[in-house]
Amino acid sequence: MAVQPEHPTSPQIAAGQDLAIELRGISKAFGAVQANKSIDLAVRRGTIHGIIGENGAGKSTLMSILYGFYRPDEGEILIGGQPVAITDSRAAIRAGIGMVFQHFKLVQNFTVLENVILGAEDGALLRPSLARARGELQRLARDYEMQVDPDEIVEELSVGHQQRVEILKALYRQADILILDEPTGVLTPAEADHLFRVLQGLRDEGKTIILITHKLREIMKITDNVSVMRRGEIVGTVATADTNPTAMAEMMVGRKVILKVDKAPARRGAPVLEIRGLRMVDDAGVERLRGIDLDIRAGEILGIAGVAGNGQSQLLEILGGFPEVGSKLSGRIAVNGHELPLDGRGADGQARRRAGIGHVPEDRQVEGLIMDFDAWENAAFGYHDAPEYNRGLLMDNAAIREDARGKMARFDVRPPDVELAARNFSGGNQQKIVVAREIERNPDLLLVGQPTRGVDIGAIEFIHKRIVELRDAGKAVLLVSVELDEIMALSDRIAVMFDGRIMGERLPEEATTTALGCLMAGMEPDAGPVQAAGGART
Amino acid sequence: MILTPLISLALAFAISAVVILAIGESPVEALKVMVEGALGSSYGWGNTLYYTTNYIFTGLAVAVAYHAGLFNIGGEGQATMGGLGVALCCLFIPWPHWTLALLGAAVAGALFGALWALIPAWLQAKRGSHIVITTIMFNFIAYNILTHLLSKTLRPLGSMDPATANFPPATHIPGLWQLAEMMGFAWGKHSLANVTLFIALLMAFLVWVLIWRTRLGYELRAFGKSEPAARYAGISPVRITIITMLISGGLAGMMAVNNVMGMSERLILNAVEGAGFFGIAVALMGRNHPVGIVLAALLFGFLFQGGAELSLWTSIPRELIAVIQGLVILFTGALDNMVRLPLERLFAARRRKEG
Amino acid sequence: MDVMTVVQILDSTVRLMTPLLLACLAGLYSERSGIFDIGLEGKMLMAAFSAGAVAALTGSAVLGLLAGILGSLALALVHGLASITFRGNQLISGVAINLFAGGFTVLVGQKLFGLGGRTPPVSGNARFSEITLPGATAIRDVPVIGPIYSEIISGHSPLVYLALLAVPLTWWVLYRTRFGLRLRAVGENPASVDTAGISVTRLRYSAVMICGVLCGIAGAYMAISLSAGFVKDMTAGRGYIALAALIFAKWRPWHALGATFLFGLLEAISNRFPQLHLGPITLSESFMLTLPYILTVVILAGFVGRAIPPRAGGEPYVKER
Amino acid sequence: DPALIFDLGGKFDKSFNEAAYMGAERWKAETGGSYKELEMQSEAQREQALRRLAETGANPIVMTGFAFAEVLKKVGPDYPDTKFAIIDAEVDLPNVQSIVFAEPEGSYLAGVLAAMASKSGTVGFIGGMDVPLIHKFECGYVQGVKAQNPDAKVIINYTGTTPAAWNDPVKGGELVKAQKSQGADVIYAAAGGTGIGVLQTAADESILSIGVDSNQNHLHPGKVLTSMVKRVDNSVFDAFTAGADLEPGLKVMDLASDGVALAMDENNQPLITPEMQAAVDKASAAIKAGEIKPHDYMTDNTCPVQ
Ligand SMILES: Nc1ncnc2c1ncn2[C@@H]1O[C@H](COP(=O)(O)OP(=O)(O)OP(=O)(O)O)[C@@H](O)[C@H]1O
Ligand SMILES: Nc1ncnc2c1ncn2[C@@H]1O[C@H](COP(=O)(O)OP(=O)(O)OP(=O)(O)O)[C@@H](O)[C@H]1O
Ligand SMILES: [Mg+2]
Ligand SMILES: [Mg+2]
Repeated sequence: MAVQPEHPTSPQIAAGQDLAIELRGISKAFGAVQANKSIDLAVRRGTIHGIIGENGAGKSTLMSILYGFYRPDEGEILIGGQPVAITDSRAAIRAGIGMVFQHFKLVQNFTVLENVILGAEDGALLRPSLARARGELQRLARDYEMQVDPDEIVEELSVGHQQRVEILKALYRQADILILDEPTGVLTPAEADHLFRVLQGLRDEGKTIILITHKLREIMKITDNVSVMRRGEIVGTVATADTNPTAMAEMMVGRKVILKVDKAPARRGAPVLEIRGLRMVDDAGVERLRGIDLDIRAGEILGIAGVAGNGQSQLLEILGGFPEVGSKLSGRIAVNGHELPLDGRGADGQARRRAGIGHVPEDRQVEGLIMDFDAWENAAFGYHDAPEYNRGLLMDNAAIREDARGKMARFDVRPPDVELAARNFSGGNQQKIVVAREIERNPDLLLVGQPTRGVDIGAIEFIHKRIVELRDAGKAVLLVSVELDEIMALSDRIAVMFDGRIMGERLPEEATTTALGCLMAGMEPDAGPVQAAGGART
Repeated sequence: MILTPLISLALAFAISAVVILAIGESPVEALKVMVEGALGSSYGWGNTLYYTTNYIFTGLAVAVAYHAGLFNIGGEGQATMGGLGVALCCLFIPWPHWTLALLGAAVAGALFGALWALIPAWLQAKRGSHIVITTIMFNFIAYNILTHLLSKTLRPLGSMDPATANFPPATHIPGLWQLAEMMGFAWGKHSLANVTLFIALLMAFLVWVLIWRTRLGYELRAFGKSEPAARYAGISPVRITIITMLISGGLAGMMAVNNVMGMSERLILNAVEGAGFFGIAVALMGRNHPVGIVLAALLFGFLFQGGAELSLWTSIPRELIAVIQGLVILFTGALDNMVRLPLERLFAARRRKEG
Repeated sequence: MDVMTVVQILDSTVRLMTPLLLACLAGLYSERSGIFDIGLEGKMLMAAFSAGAVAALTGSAVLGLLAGILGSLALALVHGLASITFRGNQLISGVAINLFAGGFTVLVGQKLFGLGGRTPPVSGNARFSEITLPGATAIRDVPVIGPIYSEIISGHSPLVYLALLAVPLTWWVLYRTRFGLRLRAVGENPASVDTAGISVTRLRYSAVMICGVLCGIAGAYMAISLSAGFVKDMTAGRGYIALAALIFAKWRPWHALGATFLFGLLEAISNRFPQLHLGPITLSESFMLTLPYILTVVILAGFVGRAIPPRAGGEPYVKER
Repeated sequence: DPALIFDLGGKFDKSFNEAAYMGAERWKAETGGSYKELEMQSEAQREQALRRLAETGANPIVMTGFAFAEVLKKVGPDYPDTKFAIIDAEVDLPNVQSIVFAEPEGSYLAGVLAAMASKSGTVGFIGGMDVPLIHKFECGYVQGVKAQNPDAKVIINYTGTTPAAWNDPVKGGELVKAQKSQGADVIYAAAGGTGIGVLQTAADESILSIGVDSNQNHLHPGKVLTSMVKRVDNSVFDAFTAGADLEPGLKVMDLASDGVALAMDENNQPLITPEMQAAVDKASAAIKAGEIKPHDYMTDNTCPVQ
């Protein structure tokens, strides 16, 4: 292995140097899960320090501990050389730490201003605090060019802007250590670049920044040092200059990985899915889909790229038969030439499955699985009224268990225990259960949402292979992912969605990240912005 | 884990003991009276089992709804309406034999109870109005309706009692003691428990089948755990909510067979007497599993019968029972983490030592 | 229907709505902080008893009021313990508290006074007497405003005015103070409050305590102001009506005033007109008595607009599974 | 020993059950004997209680309230050597004495008195839970009022339709205020615990009230016009004294047998003018003589006058 884990801090960052943060022997367990195992980490003042690692490696947990959100089981924290007891977030804030969480901590129905002052009010009365905050906010927005309307209700803001609010919150509290947990997952490449400029600006002011990300590209781009986590441990800290993506990927997973999927060219057949003028207006009256036209043929994978919140989820949910409650739909959907109803009993998930549509949903923990059900129960979820799972009035639990054992074996779910509750499988293995369930039904059309979110690289390889196999078996696949790399690697055709529209289609061989990035931001690569109205929402 | 409810229970009783002391009585004495009165004789058992039967029905009603993530506080009203159904069916249908009458009444009670649960269910499913409040309100409404009917319409002329006429003999179902006599041995003469107990146990079994062996049960549990997942799987929240509440209300309504047809043999005003509420505690203590519910129902049956004896033979006011029941619900229902978490930590520590 | 009738009905409405209003505001604080509370009924009952008992023993209404508040606070604390510290089921805790209070009050009352749970009738200083606002008698005979001021506005127990003042106060606290901001935040998204360095637990406890105090005043008002002593179960379901009013009011102070006024008015009318003759149809006595509950259901059915509870309501704040 | 069973209202309901309790206590005081008492907790217990007492050899067993009638019909025959007395209901068994009260007669007199005491010519009636028994009081009362003053107005309210109606002094008070605003200046309360609130508020509002069941004049001396007492205490006392040889059959407690009466004592003495007294005496004489027959609501669920 490139770097020896037994070295708590690698040569470049030795103690004694001007350290903003030093963590010593931090451990944290959630029930049976050892999320952090005696972690040592040192971060130099005025640097951007990257942290990478598979999902569930313990990155967020570690940072949440530093921010006082979780209490460590063991270990001590030094800020600027002084040990500080960070018992809660208040202590962390006082120590000059600010954090932008992976999942934002904003009060949805408060204004930006209210969110900013919450917890940092000047006195018992709001008015003066609000007044000061308003001015301060304008100043910060100007200095870091992060404009947001202080009186806008947060839930009305796009994810990108909500993130700005989180950053402004931290700056308003005069944080000089800023932690960002996977900030770019929800941003367009353009937005991400802007964020990085802001971060660099902050660093040049002498602030210290910790950046958690999955994207090696970003690490290489702006970090000074990078620490790699695996399974709750830091396996190494190196100066970014001295390393390269493949080395880091290796460090993350602990073995060589092929980042590229090798697949034969697509042999397209008859059209399987035809979508015409599909529109959707949600409960709040916002038009989420503004007339979608799509075709997918047998034997091809259509990838839909786009920043989260531009209608991809809605599209999948509608096709899967569970559009947002209270939403209004119009347009036409046909599978294998048979038109499908858009609402009513005939349009629910059961009917869709009968029509030959399988669906790996975007969020396995909320939709794809019942976390409290055992693996075997989950393995039949959605197909529970299929004849082979039932005997007369009763369910044939024996048959379901048997079937589940097979699936878990074939998809190498670990541990291969059908009696274990879904909650107790790791993210990747949870995902394998879902993928097994849907693929083994051998559907004509497979909907796949964020198939590898929360899945380690090993599992990614495996799941990608299965999807390609299905396509080679002459089935159609609709793939939605926010990971451009994944889209590029898997798709036979790429469509980019922005603000409820298909901005354009590209073939992977001719598509460039920048071109797609423009489309994702709502701009024709050559022409200017198509329309600014609306913007992405979550 | 079975230990948790037991310890919670112990705590509840400990505090009750303090209350008894506070009002200057002897807890030991009280406990002795309760145990002897409720379990000390076949007669005591006969009455304990009568109350147990009520609580099995209401406990199951709460549990079924609970599995679907619905909190049915309306057992009281549903059982009240069930009583109306049973009464009408016993009074106005000429039954040839009690067995048929029993079936008829069970159906009628279940039907009325189910219908009384239907509106709150529909409101919850369609308009998202909180089922807890609506069912509470429906308890009041049911009571008002019943009072009106009993004092204005159904009351036989010249009778003071806001109650229906006595049911015809053909609808009198045998008590357990009568069955015992038929089989030629004396047991709990004149005690209240009757054949409805068997229906209750049958229902417990059927509920178990429903929840863990049928498609409906599977969908209902899935919905209870996660609505988004249920919708993904093509399970209609509206449908499940309504069906579940119909079943829940039906079970509560069926209780009337025991207290109206089996015990008072006519419909009286406050026939339900809180069984609907105690069903909540029973379901909780029984961890929403039929077997647990039957056991918990037995406990509450003991509490009620024992409490009766208490007010029969001591000067302790009857309200003590309400206090004890309140405490039991509090500790087994709302404060159970207080017991469970430390226990879990303890066992976790154990395991670490071993492993 | 002449003016005096209207005046009398409104006058009675003010009295009848007061306990509802106090309880409703109590629930507002608790539920705005994310703690559902169907134990209002039990807390009011406990307060009514403690107030009645202490007032009877000490002969002081003020001490009675304090006792009422303490009694209610004790149960509020239990609810807090169950739903905040031990993350229990808030609904069940409420049910238990109501049941417990129902029995406990009678049990102790019987022990203390041997009157089957009733407290001896209180009078004089042991009771809040009605205060006449300045000038009430003077302008009594002025048409319209005369009766309105002297009958409806003036001549109520101080607790009535306290309750009415609680409305603007609550509004101010909720929307104009730091505490209010944090309270609303913790009911919507406790994590946001937590990561802002504020203790969710402390915030929610303070809300539950305020709820206890207000329920205490409500109970005391019933026992030693409206009537002269405690009678078992004297809250007679008002706690539940208050809860319904809270939902009707969409958890907003001024709306709460309106909602409880409506329910008070309804009861006042059914008192005044046991049967209501509306042209051809006659609303029977028992129907009039059932009306509040039916109305509640109709309101909840959202026919007057959907009510969205605080997002984190009813959910204990769990960081680590 | 004898035994006394109270109905669900509980022995301290300040009226009916409490009166029975008084009788038993008086018997205890005078004879030095001891007796067994118990309160019902639930409907299901009625039969249980009767049987348990009978088995422990209690005799006679006195029970208050019509609700026992059905159970007694069931239990009575099983214990032929035990004597039972039931108050407010008729049970035709060889070992049962049924004691019924002529509430209409007493209420009639109360009505007469109310009509005379009223200056406004409007009087009120406030019932507890809306059940037949209370209509019996109401109907007798209305008849008395009308007999005394044909164009008098009677305002009638019931507190509710659930048992809560027996324990809602707040609402009782509001009802008084409502009735007062309609001109009522004498109000007859037949409402258990709610009645406490009625009498209280009437006193606060300085109008007259009429108590019920037991003598409530002392609650607010000079403010309570009178109380329509049912001498439940007497019948319990008698039953206890008769002991094991309590004679079965129907025992009607009416004016003639002093079973019902208007309470006259030093507390309401200043309120009662001689002509009131005279009118009451006249009416009661007529009733005793059978010249006036106050209609009993129970016979046909209707009241002749409104
Ligand atoms: N609140 C919690 N309760 C229980 N387990 C948790 C909790 N938070 C995290 N975990 C578990 O702890 C481990 C580390 O989680 P963590 O979120 O730190 O990983 P991560 O590196 O941030 O992953 P990701 O890249 O998806 O953010 C995982 O197994 C996760 O399931
Ligand atoms: N939310 C959770 N609550 C409790 N335990 C959890 C939770 N999430 C994960 N775990 C436990 O933590 C272990 C590690 O989960 P985690 O999701 O971190 O795995 P992982 O490192 O992401 O592996 P994978 O790459 O397969 O996702 C799992 O085996 C599971 O038992
Ligand atoms: Mg993370
Ligand atoms: Mg994971």
